[in-house]
Amino acid sequence: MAQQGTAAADKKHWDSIVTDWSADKQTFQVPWGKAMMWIFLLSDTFIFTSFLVGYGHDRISTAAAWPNASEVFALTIFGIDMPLILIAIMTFVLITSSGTMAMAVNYGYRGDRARAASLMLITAAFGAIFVGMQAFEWTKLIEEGVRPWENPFGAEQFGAAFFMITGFHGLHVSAGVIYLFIVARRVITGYYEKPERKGNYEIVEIVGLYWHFVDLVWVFIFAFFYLW
Amino acid sequence: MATEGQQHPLSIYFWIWGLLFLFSAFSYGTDFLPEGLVRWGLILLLMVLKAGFIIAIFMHMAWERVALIWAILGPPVLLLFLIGFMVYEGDYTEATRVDSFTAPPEPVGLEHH
Amino acid sequence: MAYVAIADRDHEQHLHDPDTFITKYVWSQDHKVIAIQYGGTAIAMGVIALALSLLMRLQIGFPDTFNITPYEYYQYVTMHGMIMVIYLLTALFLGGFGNYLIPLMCGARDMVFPYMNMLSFWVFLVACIILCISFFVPGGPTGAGWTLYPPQAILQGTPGVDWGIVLMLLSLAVFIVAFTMGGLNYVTTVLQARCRGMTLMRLPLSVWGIFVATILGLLAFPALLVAAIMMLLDRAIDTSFFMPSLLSMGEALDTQGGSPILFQHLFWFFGHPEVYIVALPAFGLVSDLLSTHARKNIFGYRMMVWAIIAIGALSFVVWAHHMYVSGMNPYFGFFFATTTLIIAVPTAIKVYNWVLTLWRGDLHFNLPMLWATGFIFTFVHGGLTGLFLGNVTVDLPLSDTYFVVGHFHMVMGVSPIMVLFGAIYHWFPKMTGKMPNKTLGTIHFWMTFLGTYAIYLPMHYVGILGMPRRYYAYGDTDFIPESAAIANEGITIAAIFVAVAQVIFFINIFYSMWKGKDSGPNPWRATTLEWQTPDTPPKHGNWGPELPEVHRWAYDYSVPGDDGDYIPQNHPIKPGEASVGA
Amino acid sequence: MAVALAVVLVVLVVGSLVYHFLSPWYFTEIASNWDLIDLTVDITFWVCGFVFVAVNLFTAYCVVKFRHRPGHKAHYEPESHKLEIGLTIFTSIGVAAMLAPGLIAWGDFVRVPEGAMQVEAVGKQWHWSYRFPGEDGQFGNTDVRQMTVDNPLGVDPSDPAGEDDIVVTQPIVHLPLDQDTHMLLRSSDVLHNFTVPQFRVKMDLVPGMVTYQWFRPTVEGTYEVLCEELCGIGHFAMRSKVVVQSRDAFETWLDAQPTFAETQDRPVGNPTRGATTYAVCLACHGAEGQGNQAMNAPKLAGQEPWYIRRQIANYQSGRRGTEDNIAVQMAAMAAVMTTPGVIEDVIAYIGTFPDEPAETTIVGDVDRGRGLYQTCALCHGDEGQGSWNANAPRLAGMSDWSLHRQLMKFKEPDPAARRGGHPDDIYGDQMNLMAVLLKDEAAISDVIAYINTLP
Ligand code: HEA
Ligand code: HEA
Ligand code: CUA
Ligand SMILES: [Cu+2]
Repeated sequence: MAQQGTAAADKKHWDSIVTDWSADKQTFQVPWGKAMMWIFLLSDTFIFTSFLVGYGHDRISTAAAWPNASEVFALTIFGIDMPLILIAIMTFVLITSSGTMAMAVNYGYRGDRARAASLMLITAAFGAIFVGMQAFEWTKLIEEGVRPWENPFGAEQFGAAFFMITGFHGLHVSAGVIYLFIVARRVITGYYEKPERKGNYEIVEIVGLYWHFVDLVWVFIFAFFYLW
Repeated sequence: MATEGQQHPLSIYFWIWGLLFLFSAFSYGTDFLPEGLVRWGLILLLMVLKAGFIIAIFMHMAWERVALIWAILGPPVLLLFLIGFMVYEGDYTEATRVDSFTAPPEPVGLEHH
Repeated sequence: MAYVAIADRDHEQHLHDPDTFITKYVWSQDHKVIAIQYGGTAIAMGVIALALSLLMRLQIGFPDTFNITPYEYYQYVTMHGMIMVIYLLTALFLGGFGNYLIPLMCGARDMVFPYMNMLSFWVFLVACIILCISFFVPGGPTGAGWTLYPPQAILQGTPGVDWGIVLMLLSLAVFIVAFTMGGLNYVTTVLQARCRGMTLMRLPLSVWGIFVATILGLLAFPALLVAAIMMLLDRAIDTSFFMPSLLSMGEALDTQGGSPILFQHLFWFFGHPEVYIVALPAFGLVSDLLSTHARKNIFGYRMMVWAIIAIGALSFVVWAHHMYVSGMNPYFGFFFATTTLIIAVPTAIKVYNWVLTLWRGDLHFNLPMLWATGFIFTFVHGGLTGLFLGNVTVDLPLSDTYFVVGHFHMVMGVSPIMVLFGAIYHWFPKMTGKMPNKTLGTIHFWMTFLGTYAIYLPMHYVGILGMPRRYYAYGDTDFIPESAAIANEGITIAAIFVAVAQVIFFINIFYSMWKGKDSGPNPWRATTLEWQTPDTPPKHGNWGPELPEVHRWAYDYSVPGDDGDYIPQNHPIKPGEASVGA
Repeated sequence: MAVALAVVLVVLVVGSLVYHFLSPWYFTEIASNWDLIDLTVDITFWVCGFVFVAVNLFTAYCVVKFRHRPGHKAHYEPESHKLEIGLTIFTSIGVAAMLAPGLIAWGDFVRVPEGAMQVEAVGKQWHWSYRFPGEDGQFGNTDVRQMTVDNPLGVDPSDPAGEDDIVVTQPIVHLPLDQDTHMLLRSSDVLHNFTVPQFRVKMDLVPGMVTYQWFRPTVEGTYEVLCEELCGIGHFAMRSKVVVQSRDAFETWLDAQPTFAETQDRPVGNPTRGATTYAVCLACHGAEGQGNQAMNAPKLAGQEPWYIRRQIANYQSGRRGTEDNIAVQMAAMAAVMTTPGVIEDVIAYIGTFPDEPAETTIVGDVDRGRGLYQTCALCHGDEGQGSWNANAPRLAGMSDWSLHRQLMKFKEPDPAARRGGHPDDIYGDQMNLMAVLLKDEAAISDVIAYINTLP
């Protein structure tokens, strides 16, 4: 029947939407875990958007002055005032970790266990650095008197939204670091080489999806929290 | 079938990596622009570009089948409604506040930096 | 290089059959056991909520003789509403029926991630326990209304501000985690683990309803989660997300600049899809009940599927119809009234198709059929009153009155409940191998159907009179005639009557489980896959050595030229056969 | 079974129609310009009613006609595009027929007509107040942080526009007949909702913003205002009144109301002068306001000044004073306090009395009382100390026998003999609603026994 032809259909061709959705057995030609991760990320997108919408609405509706992020998050390095510099560095760290993650996926599929695992560990390390810098940022803000419940620079929601959103993002990063560790360990120890797993390294891609998503969210936080 | 999956030349990751660096540098740069449409336009443009590259290349969306792409990218459109309405709602709320309420106290800590 | 579907490598699947009692019935990873655990817990919660509704009703019906305080009244209203919507209906439809039916109807051996599926139930149980604990903490459960609107929900003057509200929010957050674990499973299973020949357009509508409802859940619960987190922070560490400068009991609070309306938007961005989360599975299940017992294909299957999808998508852009009089930007009313009434069109199509399924059918009034027909009646009634409220101007006089209470009970407090009872009677033979007792079931039906109409119809009129909802007592109002008190007493008596009828249901279930007639594998002579399992009740892995293969759509009843009046989905197409499902 | 079901369906449809047309239960008479809303409701009823009848009668028909009979086989027809498209179009027309008038009316509702008179309704747990913009036609800014017992509406004293604002702290507002009224809504604590069922429109009050509704009252009369957004346990008892009257009568009423500036310099009472006037009260209430059960006179010492002020006003205006003999007596006494400033003087004098807790005379089950008092505490305070914000007097340490008598009076079924039975005594009415939860005299004693344990 028609369904047998699906694989043949050109995947970039628009008709493939129809063939895929009208296929039997499965709709997406991807492993279960990957399909599930995508759907989860979709759900997570709604979470982060709701956070950002909440923050944005509060920011627009409050009549109090909103602090200028580029001043609040400035650092003085070698005597020069550098607005947002730490955030810029954090952004670069996270992007770099995304790059190493992408390579880990690649080596995973090639069956290069050592490289895949070490790249994952590097990714995790970058992630940890990111969280560390975030912690520094928090400490600095707290020292300056910003709290979730008060803010000497203006609108109260500034501190609250900042701690909540970066905190939730930071939790995602931390969870990702742990997730990376677990999978990297399994890659090294040959867990996926067992007969019933058949040397299948799609798990690395799945971790990767999650990790890139965390990076993705940061892009939006950067734009809407720091640059606005 | 063990090694089947997303495999692309490594160079493409380096390219994207570089691009993302560049875009991030640019978006960092927008911070030095004056408030206004240009700045907002650039912030959003760069944001979308960065997000697009991460999704398309790092997350391999560009190589997925169209069915999956639309299944994932379609639903967030619903969020645009939420975002749009909440922006207007924010403006409306603020307008009533400015109209009728005494302005909130000035922040105390502005001597910072 | 396409990925090979599970159906084509069934031999690779290793199901570890559980060997101890614990792994078989307690920490079970079998979707059927999890379904029953989910269902049992949900029904138990439902019974609590039912009891609360009676206490409320006694207060409203007999305010002078019955003795609860407003404090308790608002707690009961809140817990009643929340439990019914989330912990009974959502959990029973998705966790219960979703779990039971999806793998069976799709031709899968189990959910794709059985371990996570199991966790989902246990986390759900934790959520239920947290909620129940709130009855016993100082101050008791929250009395903020199930909508939990701040600032009131977290300020003095509302019951349960100390612990109740915290536990409520916590329980919701935990529930969302549980739901997400289950929901990812349901969606992925439907999409990725169907058997050979099972295309999406051959799935029974039950699966479609549950599937789309689950997607709605995955996209809508996030807004509730975020709102809950923000409110927890407002409550626990005095942030001001939803809190402007205000006085509480005459004392100025330290909050400033937050927006109470924001919560309402987030809540209803979740809340409206939520009402369809409990409606769509009902739509799906009832379609299958009607078709099976009418011995006739569901009319307009493709339209039915598209209607489900359309309703699901539209449900995200109508949320502010709950907020017409909330003080939001009033210009939003135009947009939301229009989208809201547009939903009537796909819903209408569904209603027409159910009725047209009966038309020229061969109707067997078995137990499930009674409930399904009753559902059509109550749902049409409730849906139409929804159009009153959706039409923004009409909502002005009616919002926050008992008309709204009448509307949502008709559409949610009885219609899906009718489907649930019908579905339980329908699938009971598959779950237990025994037939439910028809006499008891019939009595149960008549009492519930007529009784609930007697509860909810008068509510609308009491509301039109102007009686506001969430009123502990009405006292004297110059525009509500005293005769309204009679209506209220009548409603209360009817509610007690219906509650008593539920006892019959439980007796029936336990009695039939123990002494019911053997049902055989397919007592209703149904076409869908779950009735074609080698064992009844199906064993772990569902299908024995071979996964089934599907050759036709789910509704080949009374096919012309065929001797019987149904052809199961796994029967090959005979040469020259006229099935559309081919 | 099939026949029974069909019959029941028909009976339910017919019964619903009969119920709709014959039951006495429908909207209360409209008293505003919003006939368009009623019209939309009617159209909606007709469209939906038609669909309701048609769909269900057809179902009933199918149930009988196509019930199972031996040898009968269902018709096999998967779909019929023509039919489905036809029904879709039919439904869309029905929907459009309801929506069009609805949107037109809504367009009227969101746009307040030019020249509408502005009034502000202020809600708080569980009480209404009002404000008019005064001569300059402009409201002064407000600020909840400025709300105090002397400035209960939180008008910003530093805003000149606020000085001539007319402040109505009593929960009764008057409105002129046939005047477009732009009702601004403001809340100081939680969500509330301003509803007059006869006007058909309603809108929430949201703390931290100002919302609105508009209407034109078209029938003279007094209408009840209800709060229709859950605002805590007093929600059901949060009421107020709107009096619609001729413009002249309205102007007279409005002129009698104080401006904000006037409320801010209320004459400070002079205790020495008050002592002279108090000589009249002394006979019953005692030299130090300690109360006297034999004379049925409750303790005054330590009572909140605003509460004493309000009660004297109630007696003077006839809101109280007819419910029983004791009240008649007090009304007569209150009537003599007419010299301007004398009331403030007396109140100031009472404020100088030592505040010894009154002797306790009532016994009851303290534990049960504690449970009952939970509800009372939200207004009267955890310690029974009273609250200006909730307009609730102090209870602890006051004459318990008087509390007992008043609670009984609040529960009195006959409105003429009930405290709070007067239509304008809205605080009294609030207590009528709350007193419902003290089911019998034992409950009253119990709660008072608990109040007696409060410091
Ligand atoms: C299962 C749950 C469920 C369902 C399916 C619906 C369905 C609908 N609901 Fe309801 N609703 C609730 C549950 C549900 N609702 C709850 C719980 C609340 C209260 C929450 C709270 O405040 O506590 C609520 C409140 C509510 C409000 C807010 C009222 C207020 O607070 O002021 C509104 C307003 O628009 C509304 C509208 C609708 C509409 C238009 C539909 C439509 O989807 C209905 C569509 C169906 C039909 C129309 C019937 C079939 C159609 C035909 C037979 C065709 C013929 C029609 C024509 C030709 C016109 N609902
Ligand atoms: C599914 C949802 C659901 C259900 C079933 C019910 C059932 C009932 N509800 Fe209610 N109700 C709500 C959802 C529901 N309710 C919500 C969301 C609110 C709003 C809360 C708020 O304002 O915050 C509310 C509020 C509400 C009020 C308004 C209170 C007020 O505003 O002051 C009243 C008043 O009479 C009421 C009464 C009843 C009665 C008498 C019943 C029933 O007793 C009717 C008769 C019983 C049945 C129809 C059988 C039910 C059976 C079970 C529960 C057992 C489960 C088993 C299986 C399904 C297998 N409910
Ligand atoms: Cu104020 Cu309800
Ligand atoms: Cu809704």
